[in-house]
Amino acid sequence: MEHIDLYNLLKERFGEETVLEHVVTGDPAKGLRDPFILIRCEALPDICEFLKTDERTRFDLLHCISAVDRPEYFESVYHLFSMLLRHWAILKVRTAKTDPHVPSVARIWPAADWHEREAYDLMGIVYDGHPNLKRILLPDEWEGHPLRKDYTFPEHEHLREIGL
Amino acid sequence: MITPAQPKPLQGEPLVVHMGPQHPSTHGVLRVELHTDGEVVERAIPNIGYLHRCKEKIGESIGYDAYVPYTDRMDYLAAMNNNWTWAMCVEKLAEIEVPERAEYIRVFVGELNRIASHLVAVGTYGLDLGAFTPFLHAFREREMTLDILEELSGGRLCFGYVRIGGVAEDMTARAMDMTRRFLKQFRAKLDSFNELLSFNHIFIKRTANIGALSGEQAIAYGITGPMLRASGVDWDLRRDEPYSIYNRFEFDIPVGQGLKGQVGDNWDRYWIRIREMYESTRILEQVIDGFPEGSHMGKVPAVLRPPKDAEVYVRTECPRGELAFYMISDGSKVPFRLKARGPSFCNLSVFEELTRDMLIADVVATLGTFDVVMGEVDR
Amino acid sequence: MAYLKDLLLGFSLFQALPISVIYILTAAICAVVAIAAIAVVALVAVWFERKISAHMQCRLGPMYVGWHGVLQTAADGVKLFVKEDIIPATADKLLFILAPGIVFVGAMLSWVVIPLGPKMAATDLNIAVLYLLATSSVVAIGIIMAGWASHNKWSLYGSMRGAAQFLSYEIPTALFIIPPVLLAGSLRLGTIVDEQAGGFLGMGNWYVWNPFCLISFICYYVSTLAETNRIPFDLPESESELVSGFHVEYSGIRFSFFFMAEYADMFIVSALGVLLFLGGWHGPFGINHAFIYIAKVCALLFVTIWLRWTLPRLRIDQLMATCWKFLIPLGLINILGASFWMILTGKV
Amino acid sequence: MSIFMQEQNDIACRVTKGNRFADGKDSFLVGALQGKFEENVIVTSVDALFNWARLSSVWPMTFGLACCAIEMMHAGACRFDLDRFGAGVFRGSPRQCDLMIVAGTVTYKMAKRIKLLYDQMPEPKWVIAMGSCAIGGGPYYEYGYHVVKGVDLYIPVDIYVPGCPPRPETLMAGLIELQQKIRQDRILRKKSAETAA
Repeated sequence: MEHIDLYNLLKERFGEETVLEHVVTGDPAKGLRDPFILIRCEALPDICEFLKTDERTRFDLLHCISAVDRPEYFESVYHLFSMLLRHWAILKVRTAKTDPHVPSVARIWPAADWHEREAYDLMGIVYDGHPNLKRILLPDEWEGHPLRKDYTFPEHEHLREIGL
Repeated sequence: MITPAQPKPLQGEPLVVHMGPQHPSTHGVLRVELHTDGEVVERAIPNIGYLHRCKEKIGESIGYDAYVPYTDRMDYLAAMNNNWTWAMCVEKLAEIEVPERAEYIRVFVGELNRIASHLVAVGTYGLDLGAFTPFLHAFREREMTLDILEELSGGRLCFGYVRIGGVAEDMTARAMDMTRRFLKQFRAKLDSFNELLSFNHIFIKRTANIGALSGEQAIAYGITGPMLRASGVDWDLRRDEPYSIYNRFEFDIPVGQGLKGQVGDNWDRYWIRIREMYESTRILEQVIDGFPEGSHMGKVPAVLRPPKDAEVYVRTECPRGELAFYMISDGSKVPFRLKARGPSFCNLSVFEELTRDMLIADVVATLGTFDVVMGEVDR
Repeated sequence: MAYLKDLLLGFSLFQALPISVIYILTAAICAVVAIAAIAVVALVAVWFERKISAHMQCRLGPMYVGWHGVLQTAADGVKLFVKEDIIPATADKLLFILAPGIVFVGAMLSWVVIPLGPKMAATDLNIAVLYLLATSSVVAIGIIMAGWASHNKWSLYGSMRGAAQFLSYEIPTALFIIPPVLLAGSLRLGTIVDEQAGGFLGMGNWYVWNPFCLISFICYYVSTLAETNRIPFDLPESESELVSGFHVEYSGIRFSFFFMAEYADMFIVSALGVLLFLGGWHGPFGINHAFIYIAKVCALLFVTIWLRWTLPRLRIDQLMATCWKFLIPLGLINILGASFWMILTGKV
Repeated sequence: MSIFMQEQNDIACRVTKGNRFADGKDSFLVGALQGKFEENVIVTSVDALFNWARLSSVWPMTFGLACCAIEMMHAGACRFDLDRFGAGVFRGSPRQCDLMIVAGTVTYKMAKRIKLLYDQMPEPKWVIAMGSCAIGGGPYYEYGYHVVKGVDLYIPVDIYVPGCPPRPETLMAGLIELQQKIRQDRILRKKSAETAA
């Protein structure tokens, strides 16, 4: 299924206020870059459940979850792939800069478990409903979320003080 | 009123043992928390992050071409493949054409590095099970592959050879000769390796029917690469989504068949890697027979400035699975966001599920078949 | 020992001394010889092992410490001797200190009856085989003590595995020793060896040619691999699982005791195998000399090393199953078979 | 027995000193005699013997951190074979090691563990910092927020082996340098600056 068809399918199923837009990044004329579907944050688990189970989509493989720090908001990007039908879906949700929350999809794809923990660790997005949301790469004593654009690198002395 | 303390019902509690970060068989600095009841491990929880080297932050801080050496050090056993993925990603983002000869060289070094990487995987797997000699025999062969790669790139482990737009140096006749000589004897060496380890009776007893991973489970956990194929899922990007020039070559995709036990058990996962090495030699033979003339480097602008708000997600088949880079550009000299999806990271996430109620020795044996590289897990 | 006593009494100087002093003197000499022998065996065996394994792996092994590294083990020994030895704060100090000693003593005890050549045993005990079976369990006690006292989880696993493994494999070892004892009709090692003299080419009477003893020999050898803690049965140590197993907390000289005891044990079980099955010092064409005996022991040691560097390790349940489900029933049947053989050949 | 008992035992509390032979104890044998003697022919011969033994039998720890660990494995494998120098006995337990090869990037999460491992090793012990990451953060110096800028911020280092990653030959050169360093150790002899010619 082409990506735009997928967008139309989702829009039909969930309505325009949930499935917000279909964006082709970069120069659309070249058609080389990846498109994505922007959806509302709250509807994410429902849409993912649908994408996984529906006969036409069958996205059984969650390839990657990435968190992006935009100037105005945080993004959580989901790269889905279907092993059976061999097509892609790229979903994006946006959440506020202060106190960012995104519903977890770890219940739908177990693969999301570690990806969400990593995004929480490095970007500080809280995934609601995640079974075990704690730091995965950095030590528990670490302060801040390094992949944010406003992150200042800690001093060695300071890290020694907090027990590292 | 003081109530007398009720005697607790007699019960045991699990003995928590930490395997790692310094442990002979955790393949780097992985820590596994073993909740054991005697020899039986009730839960084995992997703890990662001991080699978190801030790769994504660095990627967002320095230029596109300056990042090539950092991709080397991500999966340091398959540096060529990582370079290649990075180069493909930037080429797609900035629309750079790669000459045909460079593509051939890329396939050449990629497959050679796959052999080198799998040799470490199978060699150290023998070590995990207590067989020391196969490890050294595998390293002997690996030295030969490294010689060829060194002849091309000058490095032994982290090459930085595949650059954006092509490769750093042209193919040499000497490297071709070395490869021919290597291929001539490699299969025989691999056969003798099989006699020494793969078909050893004790080895089969130790690995068959242990840690069987079903295809559905593998897909649900986002597992890719040899581990996925061992579970019986016939999926390889080189054939199913051919990138570069893989569609010009003839090769088979080995899939786990459960030759010695269940499909997707430890022996299968080990055996897939051996068979992939045979297939890689087939590709290499075809590559060195069909080398075209031409340039090894395409036209690359001196300063790369990809278009604003362009996003790409590029994945390739690395020895450990699908490595993917997700990149967003904002029109400047550095990427706005870089996310690396390490295959080992995703593969390792199934470890806890797979090793439930296993013996300690089997936990070690199962971890060995995952073939994790911590540089890629922690990034 | 009796031989040595007579030797000493041959000198007029010693005849003046009371006989009890002579006994103590001979015992002391024997003990020194035994310790020296263990040290020499360990030195040579470790060097052998490192060189053999290196050549199996397309390497050279130690090269720069002495000619082809012959002094390598000596350097290792001196280094361990002058290294700090740590007793962990949480360890059971008494047991921690005692354990290597017990392991070492266990290995040394066996040297009382193991001859180094014809008439070269410290004492020619008439129940030598029984004595060896008894003393070899002492090592197991030491290993359990070491693992427990270290207060380390890995060493605890190692010692638990060690306890299970050693106790289990005592039984098949004993069972497979019985057929040659039956054939010889004696528990004295000297008698068992002398019974094997002569025959075709001077080797025909070796017990290993007897079908039941052949089974015995092979299974005895397998069991002793487990008793001496060698791959494929090195579970108490298993480097890749338990780091170093029961001696994970031992450093310096105490660690070297474990090391030496392991190699001394290896030598003892090989020597016992040679004595019981391969005709001891009886070589081909009626030559009997200590060198023939040592050469046979070295050949068995070589096989042990060869296996060590070739095979992967078994798992604990497979190890136990091999013992209880295979070796012990086979051992019992084998004794029965050997007894019938003796009746049929008219030896009873 | 008393010498046995008064050994340093609480490894976790032991503080690492830069100048380790100043107050770090050796074995129970050497510890009592260490640095007590004027130079004479017997003492120097004994020192020479001990130094020879130590430099001929440097047992490294099985301890790989990152990329350099692969080159370390290569150094122990067929072509390069550290075992020729007597340094091929890779021990898993820190208690039985003489040499810690810090092969790879040290992160803050790992640094505490490295310190602990170092403290668990018995005296005399040596450290080789292998690769530019272990020497000073290497390519992660500027943006690596989680990378320690050199392992010598945590433990004393004897030999620095540069490279990213160093080739096995380089590691072997580092080992030979270490052997030269061990050769000059003064064990029973007094450690005065004047006598160190």
